[in-house]
Amino acid sequence: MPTQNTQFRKKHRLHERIIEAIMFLFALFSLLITVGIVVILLRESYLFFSDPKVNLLGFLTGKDWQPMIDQFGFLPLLNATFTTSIIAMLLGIPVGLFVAVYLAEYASDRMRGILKPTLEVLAGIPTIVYGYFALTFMTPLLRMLFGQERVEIYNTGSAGLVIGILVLPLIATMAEDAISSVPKELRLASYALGGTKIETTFQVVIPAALSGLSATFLLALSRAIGETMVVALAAGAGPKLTADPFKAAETITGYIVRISGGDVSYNSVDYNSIFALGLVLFLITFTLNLISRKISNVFHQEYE
Amino acid sequence: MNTTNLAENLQLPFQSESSVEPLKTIISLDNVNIRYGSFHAVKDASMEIYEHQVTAFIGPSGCGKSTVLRSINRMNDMIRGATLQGKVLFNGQDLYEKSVDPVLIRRRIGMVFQKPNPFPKSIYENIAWGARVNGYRGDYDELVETSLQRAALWDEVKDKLKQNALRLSGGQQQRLCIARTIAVQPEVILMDEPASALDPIATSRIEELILQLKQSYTIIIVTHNMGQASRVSDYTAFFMVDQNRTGYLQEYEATEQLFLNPVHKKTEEYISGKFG
Amino acid sequence: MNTTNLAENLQLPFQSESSVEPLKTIISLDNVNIRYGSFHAVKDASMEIYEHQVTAFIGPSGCGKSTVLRSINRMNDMIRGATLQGKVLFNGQDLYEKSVDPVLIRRRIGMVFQKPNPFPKSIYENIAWGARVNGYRGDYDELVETSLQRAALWDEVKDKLKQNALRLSGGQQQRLCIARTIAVQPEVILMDEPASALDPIATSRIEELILQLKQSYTIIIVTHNMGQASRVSDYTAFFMVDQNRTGYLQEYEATEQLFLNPVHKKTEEYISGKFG
Amino acid sequence: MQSSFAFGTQENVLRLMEKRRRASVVWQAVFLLATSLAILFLVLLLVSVIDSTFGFAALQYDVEPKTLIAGKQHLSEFSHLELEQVAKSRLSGGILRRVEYEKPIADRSDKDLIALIEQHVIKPTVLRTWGLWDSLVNQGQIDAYLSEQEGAHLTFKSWLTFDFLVADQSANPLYAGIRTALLGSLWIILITFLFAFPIGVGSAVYLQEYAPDTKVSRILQLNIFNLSAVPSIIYGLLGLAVFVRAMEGFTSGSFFSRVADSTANGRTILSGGLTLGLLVLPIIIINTQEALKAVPDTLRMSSYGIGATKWQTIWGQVLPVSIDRILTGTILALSRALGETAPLVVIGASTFISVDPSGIFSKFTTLPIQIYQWSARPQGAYRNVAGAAIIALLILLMALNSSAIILRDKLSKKKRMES
Amino acid sequence: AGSKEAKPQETTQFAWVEEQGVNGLPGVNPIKVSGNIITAGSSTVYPLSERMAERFKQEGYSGVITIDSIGSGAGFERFTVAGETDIANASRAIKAKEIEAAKLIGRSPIEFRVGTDALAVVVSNQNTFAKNVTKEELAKLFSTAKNWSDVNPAWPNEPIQRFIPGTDSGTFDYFSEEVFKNNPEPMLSAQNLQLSEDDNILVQGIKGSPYAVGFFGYAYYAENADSLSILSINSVQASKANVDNGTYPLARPLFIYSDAQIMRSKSQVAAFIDFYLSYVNEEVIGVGYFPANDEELEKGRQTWLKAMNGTY
Ligand SMILES: Nc1ncnc2c1ncn2[C@@H]1O[C@H](COP(=O)(O)OP(=O)(O)OP(=O)(O)O)[C@@H](O)[C@H]1O
Ligand SMILES: Nc1ncnc2c1ncn2[C@@H]1O[C@H](COP(=O)(O)OP(=O)(O)OP(=O)(O)O)[C@@H](O)[C@H]1O
Ligand SMILES: [Mg+2]
Ligand SMILES: [Mg+2]
Ligand SMILES: O=P([O-])([O-])[O-]
Repeated sequence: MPTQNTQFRKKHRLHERIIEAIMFLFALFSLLITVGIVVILLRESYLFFSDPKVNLLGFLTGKDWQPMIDQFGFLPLLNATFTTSIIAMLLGIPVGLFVAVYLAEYASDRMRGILKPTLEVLAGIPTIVYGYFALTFMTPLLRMLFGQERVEIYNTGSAGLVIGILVLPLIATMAEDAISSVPKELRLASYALGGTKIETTFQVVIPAALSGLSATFLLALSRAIGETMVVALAAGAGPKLTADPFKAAETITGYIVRISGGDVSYNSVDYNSIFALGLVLFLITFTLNLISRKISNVFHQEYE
Repeated sequence: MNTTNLAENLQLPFQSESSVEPLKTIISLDNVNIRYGSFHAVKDASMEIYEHQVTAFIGPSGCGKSTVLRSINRMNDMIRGATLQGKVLFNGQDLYEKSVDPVLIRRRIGMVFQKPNPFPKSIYENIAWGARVNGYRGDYDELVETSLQRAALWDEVKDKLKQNALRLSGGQQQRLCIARTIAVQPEVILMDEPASALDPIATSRIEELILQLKQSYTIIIVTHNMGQASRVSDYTAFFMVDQNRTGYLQEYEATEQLFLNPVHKKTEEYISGKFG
Repeated sequence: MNTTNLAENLQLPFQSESSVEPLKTIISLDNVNIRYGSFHAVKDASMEIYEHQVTAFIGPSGCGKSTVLRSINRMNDMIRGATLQGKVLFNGQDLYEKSVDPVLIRRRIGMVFQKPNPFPKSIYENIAWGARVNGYRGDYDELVETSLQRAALWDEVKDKLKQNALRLSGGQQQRLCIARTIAVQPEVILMDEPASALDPIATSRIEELILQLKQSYTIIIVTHNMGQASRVSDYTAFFMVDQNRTGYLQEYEATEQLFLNPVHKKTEEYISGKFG
Repeated sequence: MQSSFAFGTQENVLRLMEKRRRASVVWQAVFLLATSLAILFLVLLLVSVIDSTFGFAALQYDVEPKTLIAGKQHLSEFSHLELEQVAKSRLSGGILRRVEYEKPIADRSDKDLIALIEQHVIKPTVLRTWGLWDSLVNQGQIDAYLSEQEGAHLTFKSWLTFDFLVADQSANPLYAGIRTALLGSLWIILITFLFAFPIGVGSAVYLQEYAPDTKVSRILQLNIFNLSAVPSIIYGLLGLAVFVRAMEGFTSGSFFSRVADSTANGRTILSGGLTLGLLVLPIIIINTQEALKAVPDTLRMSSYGIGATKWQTIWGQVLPVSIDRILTGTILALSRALGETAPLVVIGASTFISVDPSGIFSKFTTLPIQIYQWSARPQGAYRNVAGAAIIALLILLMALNSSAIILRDKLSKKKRMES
Repeated sequence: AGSKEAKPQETTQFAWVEEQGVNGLPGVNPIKVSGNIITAGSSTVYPLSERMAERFKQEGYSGVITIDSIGSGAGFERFTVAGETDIANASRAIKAKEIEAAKLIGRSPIEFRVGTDALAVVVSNQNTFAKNVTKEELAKLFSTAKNWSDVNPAWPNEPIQRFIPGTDSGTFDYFSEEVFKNNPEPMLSAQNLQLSEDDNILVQGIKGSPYAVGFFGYAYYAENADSLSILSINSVQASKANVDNGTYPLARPLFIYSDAQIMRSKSQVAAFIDFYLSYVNEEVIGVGYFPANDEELEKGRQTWLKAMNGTY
């Protein structure tokens, strides 16, 4: 039959091809965003570093940041960023992890049905509200506890703690996810050997979820490092190299938002400096995200 | 119908029933009803499990075999909404009495699952862990060795005890799980389709192992494979479901008896592959 | 060994083989090898499928039954990493030729899956949708009615065609899926364990239906249930796995022949429940 | 066989068990505590906002009402004629002209006139405010303050009122409202949605349904995960450089000659919406991918099985089934955009605008920006105003989120029906 | 700028012009004014401009007016470089190089004096020791001194915490000019320094500690007089009298800037400035500043008239 060879002949279906091509372009667009970010940050940073008064070594090692008077050492900003983030992690990780354990292992369905939306509410509150909270609640609280003399009105501690609260729902939900995706069989095996619930949780489940958990923690850290409004309102508005969490110090994001809130002159060294700092911020968070992603991929492969 | 012929043709190599000595009951179920929430999963199960025997649970999917099995070491406690009425006695002690701590029961009545589920730790730790949380006071190296030997795994892993258990093959993992169970010195071992995820060779090694272990332990095994039930078990319980999807114990006999001379038509139909 | 006895005892009601007229080959596999990425799932399968016959694929889990089945209507195209070497001919046409449009093939070679999976739409739409995307120009009401009638579902649903198909029972859903397949007027229907998720009554209705449908269609069915294979099929293909977990076609015969006089020891062991 | 004492005597076993049980109880308490702490934070957060939204305020009047008409204490006691008379004689020239122009005083209602006289004649100003807690508990402190302050009037005020929602911004905290900011937020969200939804869903469909498992698609996927975790302020920098500056002609509307005057700039709703669009795009993609992943493969298979093409399958089967989830995910992403502050500060949202935005080339302010600005004002009463704005924002977010939750519930109900 | 020949009567062509004006300026009927007005600049001037804008609206103006509080420097930037605003608010006079920049985009900034600010140097009201500073002490206080006692031995040996307006602000410029001879360096290298364009950040910071000090526009002090104390400078209090008679050392002018061509092509801008100049003295006290002297105001009115008839 001669028709036989034509009966399954491919149809062209041009419109399907066009649709697919458009969708592909859309997907490619996200790559364009990253390229855009990188190009813009690099270009403006290049302008910053090509300013004769700026040099890379000084930028990386200088202990003073005051571009108006040619001080371009970003260590104070970096230091404050890490101070707030570490404080945030000190609060967020244990509390978030315990909440996650409670949700995954202990809470009844009904309890979880109440708690998870509550956490979602907490996660959905705009960060400006947290900033306001840091200023009007956390700082006065710290000053009450540790003394007005000891605690400055703007301080990295208050901002850090509030960022800790802010990332808590993120940690709790993601950690719960990691804990819940540890196969039920492992728990059963532990119980079947006469392990108690707590022994099972700490010695079997959490070790098994460790890579998923560390991915969560890294992501939370990256979120804390990038957090802006809380530090803008509560951490302080002057670069300062200090390890004291009760002192004011400005973070990278705080500086960027302060300078751009004041509106900067294009092509001034101030304007370019925020892009250079943006680049630093991007590199830090991007690296953290990449590592976190890698780890969590491994984690999911383990249990799929 | 010619029963010997059936046996011959199905090539069912029955365990010789050790009916010389009188059998001692180690576990008995007395009118056990199990529910998941409002769903009645198993109704009115009553049976005696004999010491140092292998008892097989067979029946179509969903008939409650696993559910009954789990009720014996109170593993159903871990399932939300699972409740039990009736009595489960272990050496005469009601396991569902208020004062009984399920954690202590589970050490005495171990369990092996369908999918091999070693902990993502070293082989050594897999064995030692259960003993440690239960406060084992002996020599751990010795414990690991003897347990692995009893599970017929020692020779294969003795040089890589520090290696992650997940890198073993499926059959080895399952034997490791058996070794891990043995390490806490249980009296009874419950096995829920322990070989159904394994290839034929690994399966036959597990079957051999079961026959060895029965000298020291009482074993209850759930299986889908009729041949396996006939090869390893002394007693077989056949479960069925009614139209409400509630499981019940249809027939419980010495294995040979049940396979060759089933009392109920359902049993016969199930054995001959009519459904399930 | 006495073969008639085995047949009798297993109560396998074989289909009378219609070997009066010479059989016409509709599909033929020629040295088919299928891989998922680098994993070799099926090796060197060659076989002929005959028109208006029911062919059963049996074999232990993971031996590649579904994989081979899917290769016949190029359903494996939808699985990432799946590749095929060899030839699959349908009415003499190589289905894997470059110029061939798999979409057109699938209309001619329909498929029914293990879990009933109606579209989450009305019963009517379930049937009409496939015809519509294929550009059917006839009367849709009529099409829906005849398709449902052929799938022996019409009487049960004729008053609720607008109702969501998901509200049907499992067995009804599966028949709806068959009706939906029929509606695009295929020549071959592939069924992958179409009754394994159903209760015994629904199962037997599906089996009856298969026997009816074979008058108009060629049917290939994957099944785990030996009894089912013997009840509905004219030909049976037995697949096995080797130690690399690669599946291969062990034996392919007229059903009666394969069950009563298996050539290979593996076939015999499998049929008698030794493994799997 | 190991010694029967391997696990100690019965007594030892029980003693150990007691210890293990205690550890369980202690840890369980710790978990519960941590959870309560998390909830406590939420409660504190809400309480601290509510505290500033309600409470006493000490007001001072430019003109005491009792001096307007002899013998009458309050405006509410004035007759219509008296109100008219006071309005005509006391309102300043310019305001009187505007009022008469809009609607003659003679035609105005009492309520209207009272409001006019209050705002423009009596001219209350806030001396000091107290939070709800102080108002309820520290009555003494308030009394002490009042006794010091000549001519202060104490009123209990809810800073969140209907008027607050519909009033423009004002230099007087008593009359400040969020109308402009609210509209700005809604406009921005609209642009964000129109921009990010089609691109986001399209990308997700490509990645989930079309993309072969190649290096390119893996990079695309990884890139999207990374983008979703890039700090929002970086998007602000991107928006500033791209939309506000590089594409100024486009985003200001001058390219389309939509804005006649030469002073147009790129700090428009369009720029803000696009910036936030970029920000939420990866979130929408990921959420949509999750939704598509949740569609069982059997649905696709059965569609292909009857000869449907890929696009027919996606459009006819996959998208209809997953649309609720996609919308839910999108709404959640949009509510994230609604709360963003930093990127909009960076691209330069305006501070004082008192006229409704009229289109995508308008300058704008949004609720979070407004809150930020108000909390940065020196007058204490703006703290209360900011509190009220926060509550309004939270209610808006809650409305969005609960619509997402309702969608999700509808979906899970449908799911339950399916199984 | 405007090379077009413009007749004096031209202003009367605007729909909004009224018969009776104030002090020689045409009267404004805001009801008849519409269209956008875009302003940006000083945070010091912001409250005043905001008040004027609000009154303009209350009297019937129906267009869109935006006022961005971003600091004088940034305000000039938007006005002279980007050319995106109609009016720049400033708490300092425009600099020569800013005028240069404006020329490049075809603008020539014209100045209107709108009021006077007494820049306030403030401490928390918990601060019991500091009441007065000399200008020399002021220089130390905001630069090299580490502790209060370094400035004045009678003061406690406690570290100084400084809260000052950001470098883009006119206030910063004015202060560094007035106290540090235009050299910002010593101020910016001081310890415990917090800089913000947000005056409330400063107010809150100074409130927070007895050892904090800062400066900003008088209005921000006035709003927080109950928790802040203002220091007298060289023993002169910041008061209306001392500002008027020119004895308060840190009194400084407040301005708005525009361009003649803009005023003519966007009549609403001209109307707003007219309105501003006509009524600013009725509002300025309420906002917390002091009226400019009559001479300066009159100069502004003349400038307005010249700008409108093209003779500026
Ligand atoms: N955790 C659970 N929650 C609710 N119902 C359950 C649960 N586990 C099992 N069931 C139900 O109880 C019934 C018995 O289940 P069970 O797992 O005991 O059957 P089974 O005989 O072991 O089946 P299979 O051979 O498939 O393992 C089934 O209907 C099942 O759906
Ligand atoms: N999508 C896939 N990707 C990778 N490997 C697959 C995929 N589908 C099946 N396989 C593997 O291919 C082999 C054959 O699978 P297939 O599903 O064809 O077996 P089967 O005989 O149908 O088994 P069952 O009876 O369990 O359905 C198995 O080893 C399976 O793990
Ligand atoms: Mg089971
Ligand atoms: Mg299969
Ligand atoms: O905001 P300034 O008034 O200081 O420029």
